[in-house]
Amino acid sequence: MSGELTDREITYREAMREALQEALTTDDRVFIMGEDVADYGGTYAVTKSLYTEFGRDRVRNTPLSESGFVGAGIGAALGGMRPIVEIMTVNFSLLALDQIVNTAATFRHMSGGQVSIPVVIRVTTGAGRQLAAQHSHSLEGWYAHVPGLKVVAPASVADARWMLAAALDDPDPVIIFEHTGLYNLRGDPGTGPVSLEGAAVRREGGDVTIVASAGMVPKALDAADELAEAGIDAEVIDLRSLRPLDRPAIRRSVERTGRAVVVDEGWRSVGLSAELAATITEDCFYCLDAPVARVAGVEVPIPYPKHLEDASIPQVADIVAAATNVMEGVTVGG
Amino acid sequence: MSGELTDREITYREAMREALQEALTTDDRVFIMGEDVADYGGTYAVTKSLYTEFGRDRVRNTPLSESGFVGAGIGAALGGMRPIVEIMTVNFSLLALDQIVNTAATFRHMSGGQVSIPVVIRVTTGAGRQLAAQHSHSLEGWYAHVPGLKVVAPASVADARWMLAAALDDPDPVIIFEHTGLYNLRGDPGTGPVSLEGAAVRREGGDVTIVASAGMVPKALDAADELAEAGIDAEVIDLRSLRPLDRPAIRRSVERTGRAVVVDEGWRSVGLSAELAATITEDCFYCLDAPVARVAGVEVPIPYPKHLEDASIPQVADIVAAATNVMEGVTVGG
Amino acid sequence: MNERSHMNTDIRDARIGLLGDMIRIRVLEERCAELYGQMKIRGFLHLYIGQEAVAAGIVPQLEPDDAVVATYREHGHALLRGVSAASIMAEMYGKATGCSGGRGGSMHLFCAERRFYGGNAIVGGHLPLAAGLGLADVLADRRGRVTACFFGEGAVAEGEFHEAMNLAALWNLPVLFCCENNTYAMGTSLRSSESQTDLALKAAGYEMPAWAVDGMDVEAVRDAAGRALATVRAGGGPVFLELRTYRFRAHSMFDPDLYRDAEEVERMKERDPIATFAARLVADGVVDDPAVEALWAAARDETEAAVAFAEAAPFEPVEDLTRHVLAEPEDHR
Amino acid sequence: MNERSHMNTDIRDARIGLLGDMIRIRVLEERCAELYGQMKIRGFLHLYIGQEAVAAGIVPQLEPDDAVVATYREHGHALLRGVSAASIMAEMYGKATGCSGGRGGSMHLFCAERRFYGGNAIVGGHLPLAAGLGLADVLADRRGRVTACFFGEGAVAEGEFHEAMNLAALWNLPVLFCCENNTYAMGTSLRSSESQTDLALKAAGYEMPAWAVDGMDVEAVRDAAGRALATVRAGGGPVFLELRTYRFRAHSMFDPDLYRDAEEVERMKERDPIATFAARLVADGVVDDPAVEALWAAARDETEAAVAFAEAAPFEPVEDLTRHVLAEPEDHR
Ligand SMILES: Cc1ncc(C[n+]2csc(CCOP(=O)(O)OP(=O)(O)O)c2C)c(N)n1
Ligand SMILES: Cc1ncc(C[n+]2csc(CCOP(=O)(O)OP(=O)(O)O)c2C)c(N)n1
Ligand SMILES: [Mg+2]
Ligand SMILES: [Mg+2]
Repeated sequence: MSGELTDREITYREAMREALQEALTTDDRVFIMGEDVADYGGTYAVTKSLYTEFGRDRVRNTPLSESGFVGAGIGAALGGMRPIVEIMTVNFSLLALDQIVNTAATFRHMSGGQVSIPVVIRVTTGAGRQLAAQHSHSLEGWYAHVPGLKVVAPASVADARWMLAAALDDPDPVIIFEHTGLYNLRGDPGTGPVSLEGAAVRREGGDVTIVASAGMVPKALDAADELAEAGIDAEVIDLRSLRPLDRPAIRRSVERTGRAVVVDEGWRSVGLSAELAATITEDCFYCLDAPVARVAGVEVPIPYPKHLEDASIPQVADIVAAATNVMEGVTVGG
Repeated sequence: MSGELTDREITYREAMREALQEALTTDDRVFIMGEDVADYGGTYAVTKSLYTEFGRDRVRNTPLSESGFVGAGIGAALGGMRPIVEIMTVNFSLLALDQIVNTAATFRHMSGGQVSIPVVIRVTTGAGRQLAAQHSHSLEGWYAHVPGLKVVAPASVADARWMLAAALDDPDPVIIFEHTGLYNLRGDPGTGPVSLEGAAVRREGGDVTIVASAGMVPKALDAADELAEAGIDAEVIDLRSLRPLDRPAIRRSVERTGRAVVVDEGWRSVGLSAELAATITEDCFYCLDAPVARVAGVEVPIPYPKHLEDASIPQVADIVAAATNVMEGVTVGG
Repeated sequence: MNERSHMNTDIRDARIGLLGDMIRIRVLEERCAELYGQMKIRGFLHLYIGQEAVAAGIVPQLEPDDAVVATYREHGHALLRGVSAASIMAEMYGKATGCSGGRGGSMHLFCAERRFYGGNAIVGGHLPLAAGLGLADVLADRRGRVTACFFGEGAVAEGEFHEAMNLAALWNLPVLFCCENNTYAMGTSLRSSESQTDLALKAAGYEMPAWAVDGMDVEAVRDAAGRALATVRAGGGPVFLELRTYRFRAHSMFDPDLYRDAEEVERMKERDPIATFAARLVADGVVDDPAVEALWAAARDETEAAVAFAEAAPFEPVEDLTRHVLAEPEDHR
Repeated sequence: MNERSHMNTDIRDARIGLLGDMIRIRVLEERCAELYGQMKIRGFLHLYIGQEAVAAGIVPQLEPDDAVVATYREHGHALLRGVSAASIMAEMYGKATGCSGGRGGSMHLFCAERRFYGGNAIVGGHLPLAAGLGLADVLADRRGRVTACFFGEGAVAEGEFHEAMNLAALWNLPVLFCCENNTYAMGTSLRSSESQTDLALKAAGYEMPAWAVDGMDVEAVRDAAGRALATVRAGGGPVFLELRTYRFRAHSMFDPDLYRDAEEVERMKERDPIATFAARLVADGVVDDPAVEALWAAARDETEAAVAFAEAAPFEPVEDLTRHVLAEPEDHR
């Protein structure tokens, strides 16, 4: 997935920044655009000081105009550039959805295949920082609903380092979701390249398949460790791409284990976890020993206090409990 | 569901208009607001000439400012009114999503339960009129994802006539989806009232449960007729409410039939059909004789030509085929 | 021939060209209305009849490298941009040889070769796109290029107008904003949708130069656009043109047209951009009546050939439904 | 006492009140900063320090029936609106007795009783809401009511600003738009985000009266707001106030403050609204130093009591997580 190993250990944030730096260095058509990406360095410091190296034209601060600058990114892509547009927080991306859904995702189709929109849109997502009900959601599933988009969620340092290049190489609009809880994750970035699509098995196991993405991957791995202590051997799949989903990879695993837990930080109803559960059941119905268990965000706008925020998103214990139930064949209806 | 029968037969459009008229008549706090709801009469003529009866203050044309006037509707609800806001087409609702998701759906929660947003938002939805890729989608599933909202889709003349009153009576934001293909549907409006929640069995049957909503309900009923000719006795459930879903009603039916087909005009991945399939499987895993079949929109922005548009959304034949497959135990993976 | 008479001939020809262009649009669209009645064209159909002077005064002045971004009321702009009447008509028929392969229909005409980027049907949604096309030209240092963006006065109320205007002015982007003020957005008049109806004052809020032009006078449009384009091309940043025009037909074929007096429409029809300009050219001795009739005849020929082409054209096979959602392998760079 | 000295006493008291209000905000927020360092307050915390003259000059002039809609930088507005320091502090602690039951935190202070509707953290998102509150007052014929809407100059670039301004002006809604221009939106200066930095000119695009005011001078703010409120209350439609102010602290506790010179901040601190106004009152003989010190002491007492309250307050039980998503049965009308 991530080429050769290196002897480096860097953070997810640093990996993303290296990727941006490389893109700006190697391709004149690439530029970064978003709120406070320059002097401020980005809310999560991902673009920190890049403007000193590449100038303010290519590391371009925008006014607070999400629809305007995302639309301008789409237009610049149409005009032959390779824009990387940053949206600070997924909740703000709602302001730009018209541009993303009605324009970026439709132009190729409406034109009968004449035009491409090779824009890359980076969006931070997820809860865990006590930012409450207008800054903490996980709407990746919404984007994964839309034909004409590709949606990825790097959950490892290597993917943070290399998925951007794959996204820029893709002629269609790619949305990259970066979970704020991952920025300090440390790991070996590897030498790349990686492909934009395809799930990755992050831990092998024979008893139950845990399917996760973005901020849920580390939690799924922790859960697998706990499950191992209880004698349950869990396989952990990192989806990497949310649209398209790598159905064959999931099927291969579940066909072996006969049991599946799907984990998503987003709200449960009509969320990514629903698609995963439905897909797995369609693909593996006759080899499932228990219904697929969903572990998803509680259906509440994220509250501010830590104990309530923690309770509103999936935790390691929830994954462990779901996997244990699935092993025991207990139906876990919502 | 719809009280007593009457001897009247009216269209869905007329039923909706009567409901609006009644609301304006009986409650001073009610007003209608949207693009061209007055002189023009609404794109689909639902509000036709209401302004002559109630004046332009209460049947209020807005500028083209979806975010602005939906937000103003939310504010007016906060200020004690009962606004009915009309959004012409679901694709345009993307422009107002920030207001709906970040404000309307969160205010009660963020304030610790101090405030209510009793706004009603009417949105037309659906394909079938050759309006192509910026006017034809079915994003009901997106709205059904969001805690803090209620989402309904009247699919009968009686529900068109009476659900509005139930929505206005609800202290929380309610989104009413009206499928453009239903406006000319004729039927008995009944005497009302109806409840906002709860699914309805539109046809009883013992072999397979077909779950549908909005524009898919008439198609499901037609499919059931065809299936009956082939000796398959289908039950048809009209969801009515997409959020919350009436899980018990669906479970009761599937427990009897052991087989289910779910139908949704929206795109398949991470759509309403995924939630229905996942939910049914969770609730009825051990009594399902076959995996739940999903019949959903093809993953393509809706194309203009009739033959391609027809092929992109579920048709009667698709439902019949899915139900037949389910009866034969054929897995219908995507 | 001496230089002066050369020039005179050029000017004569150019004026006749303006008239001919308007007539071509008119004839094409009158035919579209008929074909809609015959259910050959479906969906929404928005006619430009009455507004032809705007497209005719601006589009032919654009260079091949320039870009055009328009609304759903774009048949005239596409035609004058060099998208063939045949491929436009085939598109409205939903045929595979249409300029968008039949996928878009009347509201979504595209032609990448002519840099004609829609046919956009979210009101205001294409303005940020125009800013982005301009930004690409600035970043790639393609000096002198312009993106012309057409939209109705109804779009001015949308947040996307505001955001795009500010971005274009702030970054000095080479965009010509052409606001076709035909007084109505569907059935809503500008007066009932804008607190400030002087659109040039709105542009001032972005420190963008703005001129209001009689959009029923093709030569006035041409002159204003010429000056504006020169400014934009020279790196002077965006310009906002308000073209004061009127649509003679209903908003779309669905519109019962209840919101305005028939009398108002009749009064405006006296200012028909084609009839008035034809009369001016006759008065100036540039053309005579038979010459004008010849323009109409040529346009009818063009349109009829387009209809024949569209009629004969094939539909895309239904098996191809899911094409053009994402790039096919050969589209990857 | 004769009438004149009555009046003098009232004016004196009012001036001292202005100073006291600013001091109350300052002390509360300095303490918040400390508590953030101690991890008692979490999430984003945006301090108002430096801008107190704006809230102090406007909020106390509002009537109980008026409404206030503010941003995430709203502690001062809430406090002066009568939301108790204790319930504000408890909210920042996330405690059940906070003014939003602990659910909102620093960015989402609410108090329905005081008609204080957030604490809104989508920049520009609350402007349409303010228009809607005004619309409700018009439709319900509640004359004389005003909705005061506070926002930063960064919001002006958002489409929602544009749409709300137009609606408010078009429908003559009783809304006072208070734009707190502190020069920066996070790290982006107005100059680098608006092509036209004179915000009053923007308001002209909506034909809305607009005045720019020295937002570091609490009496200037009070006077301008007084006039504006009178206009709005009298049915004169919305007014736009640009309050020119400055924030002394970083944007939030996460902000490394790299985008401006320390020197610029120091220069602006010389115009500290509290220090300058205290000096003016001393010079005018209205107060002496001990009297000023007493105001600080009272504010400290209020704040410390608030902290004690917040410390002692209970958290909501985790079992209640899904409350307040929809109305509970008793909330139904
Ligand atoms: C965002 C959005 N809102 C509403 C509509 C529906 N609609 C289509 S055209 C139109 C009127 C637009 O008027 P204007 O911008 O003046 O252009 P004109 O039709 O007059 O050329 C409306 C309201 C739409 N297509 N997009
Ligand atoms: C729609 C949206 N975009 C971006 C942000 C992130 N953000 C929070 S505050 C802020 C700056 C706002 O500046 P301004 O409006 O001037 O208010 P100030 O913070 O100066 O009081 C930004 C960009 C947001 N909260 N909402
Ligand atoms: Mg118009
Ligand atoms: Mg600011």
